[in-house]
Amino acid sequence: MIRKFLYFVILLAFSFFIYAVISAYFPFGENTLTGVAKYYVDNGVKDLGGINIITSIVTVYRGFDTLGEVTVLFLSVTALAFTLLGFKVERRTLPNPTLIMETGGRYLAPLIMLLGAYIFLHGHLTPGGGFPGGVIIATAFLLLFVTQKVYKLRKIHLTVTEALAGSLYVIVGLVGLYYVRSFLGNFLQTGKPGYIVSAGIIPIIYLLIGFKVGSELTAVLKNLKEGGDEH
Amino acid sequence: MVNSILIIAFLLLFAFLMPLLALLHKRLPAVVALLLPAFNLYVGVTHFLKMEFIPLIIKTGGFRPPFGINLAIDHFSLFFLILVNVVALFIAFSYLLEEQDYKFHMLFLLNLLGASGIILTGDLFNSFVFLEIFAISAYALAASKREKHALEGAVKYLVVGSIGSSFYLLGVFLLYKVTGSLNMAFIASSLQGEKSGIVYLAGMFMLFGLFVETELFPLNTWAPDVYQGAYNRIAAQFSSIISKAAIYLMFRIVFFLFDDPLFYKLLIVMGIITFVIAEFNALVQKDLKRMLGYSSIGQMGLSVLAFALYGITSHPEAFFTALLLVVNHAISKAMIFTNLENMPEYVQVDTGKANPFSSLMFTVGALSVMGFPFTLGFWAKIEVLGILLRSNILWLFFLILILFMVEAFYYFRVISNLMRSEVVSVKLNPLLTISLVVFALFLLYQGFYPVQTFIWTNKALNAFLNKAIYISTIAGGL
Amino acid sequence: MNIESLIFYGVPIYLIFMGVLVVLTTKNLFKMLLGLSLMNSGINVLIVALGYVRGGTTPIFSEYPKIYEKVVDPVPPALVLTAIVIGLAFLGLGLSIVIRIKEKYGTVNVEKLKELKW
Amino acid sequence: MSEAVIILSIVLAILVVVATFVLWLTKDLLVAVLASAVISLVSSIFFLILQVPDVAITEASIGAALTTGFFLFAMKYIGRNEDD
Amino acid sequence: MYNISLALLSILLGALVFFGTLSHKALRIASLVVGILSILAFTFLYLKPGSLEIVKLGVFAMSFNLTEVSQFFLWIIIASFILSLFSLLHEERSAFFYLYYFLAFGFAALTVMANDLLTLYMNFELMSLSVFAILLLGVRGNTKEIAFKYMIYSLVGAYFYLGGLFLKFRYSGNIGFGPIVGASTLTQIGIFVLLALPFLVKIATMPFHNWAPDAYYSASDSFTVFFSAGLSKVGVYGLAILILKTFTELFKNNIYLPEVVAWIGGITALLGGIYAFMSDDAKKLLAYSSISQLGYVLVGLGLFTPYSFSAGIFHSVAHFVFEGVLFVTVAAVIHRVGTSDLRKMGGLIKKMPISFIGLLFGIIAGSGIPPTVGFPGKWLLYEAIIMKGDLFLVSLIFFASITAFLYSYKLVHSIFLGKLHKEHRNVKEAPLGYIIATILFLVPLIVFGVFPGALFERIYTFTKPVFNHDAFFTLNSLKTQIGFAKMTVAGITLISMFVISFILYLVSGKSYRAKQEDNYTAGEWVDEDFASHYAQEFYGFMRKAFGKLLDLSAEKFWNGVLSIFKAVAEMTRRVYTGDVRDYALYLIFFLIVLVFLVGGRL
Repeated sequence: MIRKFLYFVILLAFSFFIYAVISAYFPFGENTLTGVAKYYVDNGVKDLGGINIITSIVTVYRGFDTLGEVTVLFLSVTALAFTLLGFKVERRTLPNPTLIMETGGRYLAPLIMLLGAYIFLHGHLTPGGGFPGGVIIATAFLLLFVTQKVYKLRKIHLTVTEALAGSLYVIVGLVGLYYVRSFLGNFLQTGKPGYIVSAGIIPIIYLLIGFKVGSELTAVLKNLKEGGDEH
Repeated sequence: MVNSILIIAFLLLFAFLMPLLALLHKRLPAVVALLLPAFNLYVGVTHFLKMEFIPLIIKTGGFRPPFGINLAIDHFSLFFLILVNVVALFIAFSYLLEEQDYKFHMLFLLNLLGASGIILTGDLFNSFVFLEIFAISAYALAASKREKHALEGAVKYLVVGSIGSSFYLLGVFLLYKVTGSLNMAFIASSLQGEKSGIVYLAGMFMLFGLFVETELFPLNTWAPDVYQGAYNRIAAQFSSIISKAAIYLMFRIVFFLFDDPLFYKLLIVMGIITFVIAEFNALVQKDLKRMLGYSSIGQMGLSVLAFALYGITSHPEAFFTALLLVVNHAISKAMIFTNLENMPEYVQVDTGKANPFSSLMFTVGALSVMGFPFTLGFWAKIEVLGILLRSNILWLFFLILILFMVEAFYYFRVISNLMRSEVVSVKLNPLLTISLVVFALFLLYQGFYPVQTFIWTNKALNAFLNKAIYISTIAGGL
Repeated sequence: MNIESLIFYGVPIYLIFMGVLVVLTTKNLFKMLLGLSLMNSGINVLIVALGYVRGGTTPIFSEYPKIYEKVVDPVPPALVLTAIVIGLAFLGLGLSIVIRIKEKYGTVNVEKLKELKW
Repeated sequence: MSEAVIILSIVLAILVVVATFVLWLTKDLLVAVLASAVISLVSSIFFLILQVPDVAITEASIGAALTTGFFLFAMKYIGRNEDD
Repeated sequence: MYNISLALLSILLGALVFFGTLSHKALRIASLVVGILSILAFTFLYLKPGSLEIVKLGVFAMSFNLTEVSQFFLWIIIASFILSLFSLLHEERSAFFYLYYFLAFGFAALTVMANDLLTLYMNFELMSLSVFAILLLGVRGNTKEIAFKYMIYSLVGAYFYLGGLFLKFRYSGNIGFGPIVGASTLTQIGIFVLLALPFLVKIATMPFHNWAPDAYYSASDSFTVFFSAGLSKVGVYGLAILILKTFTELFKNNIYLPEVVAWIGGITALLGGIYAFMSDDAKKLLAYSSISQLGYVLVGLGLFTPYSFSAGIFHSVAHFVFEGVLFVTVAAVIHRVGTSDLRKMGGLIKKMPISFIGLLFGIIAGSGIPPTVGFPGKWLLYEAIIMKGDLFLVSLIFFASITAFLYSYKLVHSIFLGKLHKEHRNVKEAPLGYIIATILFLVPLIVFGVFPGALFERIYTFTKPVFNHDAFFTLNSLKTQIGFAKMTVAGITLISMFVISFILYLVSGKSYRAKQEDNYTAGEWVDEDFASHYAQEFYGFMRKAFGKLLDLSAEKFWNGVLSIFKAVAEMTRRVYTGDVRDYALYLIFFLIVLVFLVGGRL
């Protein structure tokens, strides 16, 4: 207990020190956009036609990062499935879901999926984008997992979906490499800003990301729920 | 020349496609895991031979740096790319026949992707992403044996590594706040001259993250456990790919961004402490793999020490020494660790059974690590001692000398036990045998006539030292 | 110091070090992962807070070509998106490893996880 | 920022502090998980206050919902009590 | 044709013998004979001195040069190698043994030919490695431990040598054998100590000697011939070359260093002798005797007067000759008897007369009696020390030579004289190879004993440039300021004394010729199995006298050093407590340290 308290005091002091340093160097709120940020804000829409600058940055300017980020998610899904390989679980002992839960879940899930699809389709116009959309789709499956008494989901479907989505993402990048000599470059018309069909490849990428993230996270939930698949 | 972004693109593509390939045929993932390093190697070597002195910029997203992320390729990064991919090819080839789930090969590829990405990228946050990729895949690979010790080592690595990488991210972002850019060259150009304190803080955060991966004391506490617990091939991967990519990033960041005596002094102290403690711990180990793990840690410390000596004394030989040590250690340790596959009945340091061939291979690798004459390690050792003496630190010179004796002591204890241990005939893995022989011949040949190694290392060295050209090529546009 | 910076800088930093504190003081690996995720979210909030511009709006130009003159820095959100997902990925892997440890060792108490030492 | 936002954020900050203490000191892992969910929810509100709705949505969906789901599923195998 | 292709040749021959051994016994012998002949042919036809040879390693050029000194020692090494091969014909070892054997020879030759310090180091290391491999294939004792001990001793020596090499490079700018100019005397002494260490280890100077008895004991009997007679000369060569070329000025001007080195040699000679006659195993006894004789050599080299230096070199040749013959004969005896334990031998004089003759001459030479090769070196050494006026050292050496008498007597008596053990009734004379080797060794033993000038003029060629002294010898006599010795006269006198006493023995009254089996103790019969052999408690009384002295052993000291290292390691490894929270704690504290390193700049 003394040790806990000692650590607490030390860390608090240290964090206060860090806080003092940071707030001394970067006073809150007083920063003017310089460097790349300024460029993005000024020319972002001109370049890509997506009115959501953050989305443009995520998908095109720093699209390489996003690819890596998708990879990380994919990697963790793989790693989780691999680590849980041959892990047996006893049948879950939770009480059976009531009728209300079951029915509600069954009818709620498609709506949630729809919401997810909406979010990642409008990623270049409104806040959100591929990741939240995919996650929301995954939460729909989470709902199904929790509420349905027997809910079977074929592993192969998830696998194929995520594999196709991921490889299509890379292929889109390669097409960009072929057409505009730059990996993940925007090879489409930027279109008229503010419309659903605009902003070049951003919607495509977000679509793929949405599918990929959704299927991956669903796979994670499936693994966590039903244990690893046996080898 | 092939556009070298294809390295990363193909790695990703096939990693994504791996489940479908596995559906097609059970063996296909292993073959792909063999082909991709070969492709990377081809690209790397062709670039290394054909490329001019000016670094190559490959922009992604269709925007020139700093607005888009760019890969910056010079001889230095290609040097490490080739090194890493040679070892990866070696491992993949040796274990081609091994029965593994396709996910394992996927993790292997993604780990290689992370390493290659760290080596190729010219963007700081991108380097963080790749660092995470290869760190997370490394956690998974460390746990891939799914037995007690493997999981324990993996979870220790996981906790320690995640703390480290979080602070690395914080450091990167502080640098962004200071310089308004995430591109290495731009940050470097705007950090030249007098630096404000927050830059030092950011540097400390980033180094804190990197020390975990480069296995420097006291942040290397996870390393021996991982080395002991994991598969042999994973141990080889840790000592020859993961730590090498991390040390590349550390060299580049410290030399490019924070070229400051403070960091070099810090690195010198860390290197010495790491080397001393690792060698001493290896002296009293009972478990062979743990002993080898400590020896790897020691070698990392030694190369970091050599690099930092360059920062202090600005003798190019010092950094040359560091590169030479890295190469020698990567190849010989990959040999030793994968060779353990052939002597499964030899787990303790001083008892066990082995077959003559693997004893011989172990001996060759160990001699090269020790720096015995007519092995590649000999030249590295000579360079180390020479640079220590040239920088007028006599006590350090003799300390390192004595630690070399300690190293020789524990390695020769193992060797003499191996040679006299009772002979068992294990069924040798033929591919592993071939690649072991190849590496052994390489070490001996380069020990006898090290010109090629020296030339290539020198090329990498020149590319590294002329950071002015690098910066002006990338950041000159603005 | 003003209250805003105390909240939007102080709370994240506090979160970071509380996460570290949880890692330092708990015996339970599961809770350690909780602490690490705490740390991650702290760092994310801190990064976004560092990019905030007082009075700035979000960089979504709904009525283009009108460009707002004061918008918050769009780069930190982009980075933080990545960081969040990475944290999630890390968490999934960590949980799976912890589950396997529970299976093999029968416990997630780190004091019993000391078979590899010295 | 306007006064109301500041008041709100002060309240949220206090909530975060309380939640962290709960997370730190409780022996019941379920409570700890819920506390961390609360924290990520609060941080997503912070994101909203800081004018980055994208991150806010992501954090809300990932941090609050999905991560909690992960933890709860994992807790099925690990058990609620911290001390075993 | 290059001299260094001798090494290549030896490697090829090693491979040849390797495959010969793998295939058939006859082929093994044939290939060994081929090896002997081809090395002899190479030596006599192609070896030509004074030709600088470069082997380019790309970044470093190994340079070899066969100077007079190198040639002198190369001849010793080749001779001992070939003579040891003769006895090796009768030993059946694993194929690798022969490979390593030839490799050791080749690298020893390269070491001797090396023309700069780094080349010498590289070949020296490889020589040690091949000897290590040979010792791993030893025949007695815990070969693992013994080989490991040998390797560690030589490696520690070699690493310090490397340090010395770099220091020399730093002060003199080159790694040749040239002198170091402009360094303070203390620095030079330090560098000398570092550089000389591996050679001191090789010639098993106290306190670096305790690998030697075990190694000699455990190694194959024929190899020990080469090991003692040949490979130890590499150490002598190294010391000689260092003293002659690099540290001449130091030894000339400094008054203490020569004394110290000489005293170390003297103490080694004395203690080695004492340990020798205390040990009950033939090969350990010979090992200690070899150590003690090399002690004389060190005295000679260290004292650094023209006479002493020539005496040292000469005595190293003598060491080659008589240790060679001793080891060969003992190897023959062990080959026949099957044990190396002196207490289990005895009375073999009738069974193996030629070996007896060989061993007899060996010990005569070893105790430095004219007209054998052992005499001139020792005589000149005494002269040199007396002229230097260091009487304590003289007395030390004197006692050492007394111990030489003692262990020689123990050796010959317990093997050949006394009662014959009944399991040795039908022991035959040693096989042909041993006989040939013995006889071949006996030739130089007498010839150089009678005509030492033949050797001294070779030695003179490389001592003269250093000391520029005038010749002090004729073909068969030595002459210093204070003494004159004519070998033939001395030899004839001694031989005549022998003859006279023999005649007296013949003419003096009747003598009963007892059979070897029937010995009396106090006028009673002893039954067969009662061991009346005197070697049971040979010199047992001495053990009381030297009890304390025998207790102090360098081994304990080195183990203490090692245990210090291990204690440190035990301390440092405690850092790695297997607890994750401790690891995280290290992280955070390290982070705090880092931030406070920045501290001032913030």
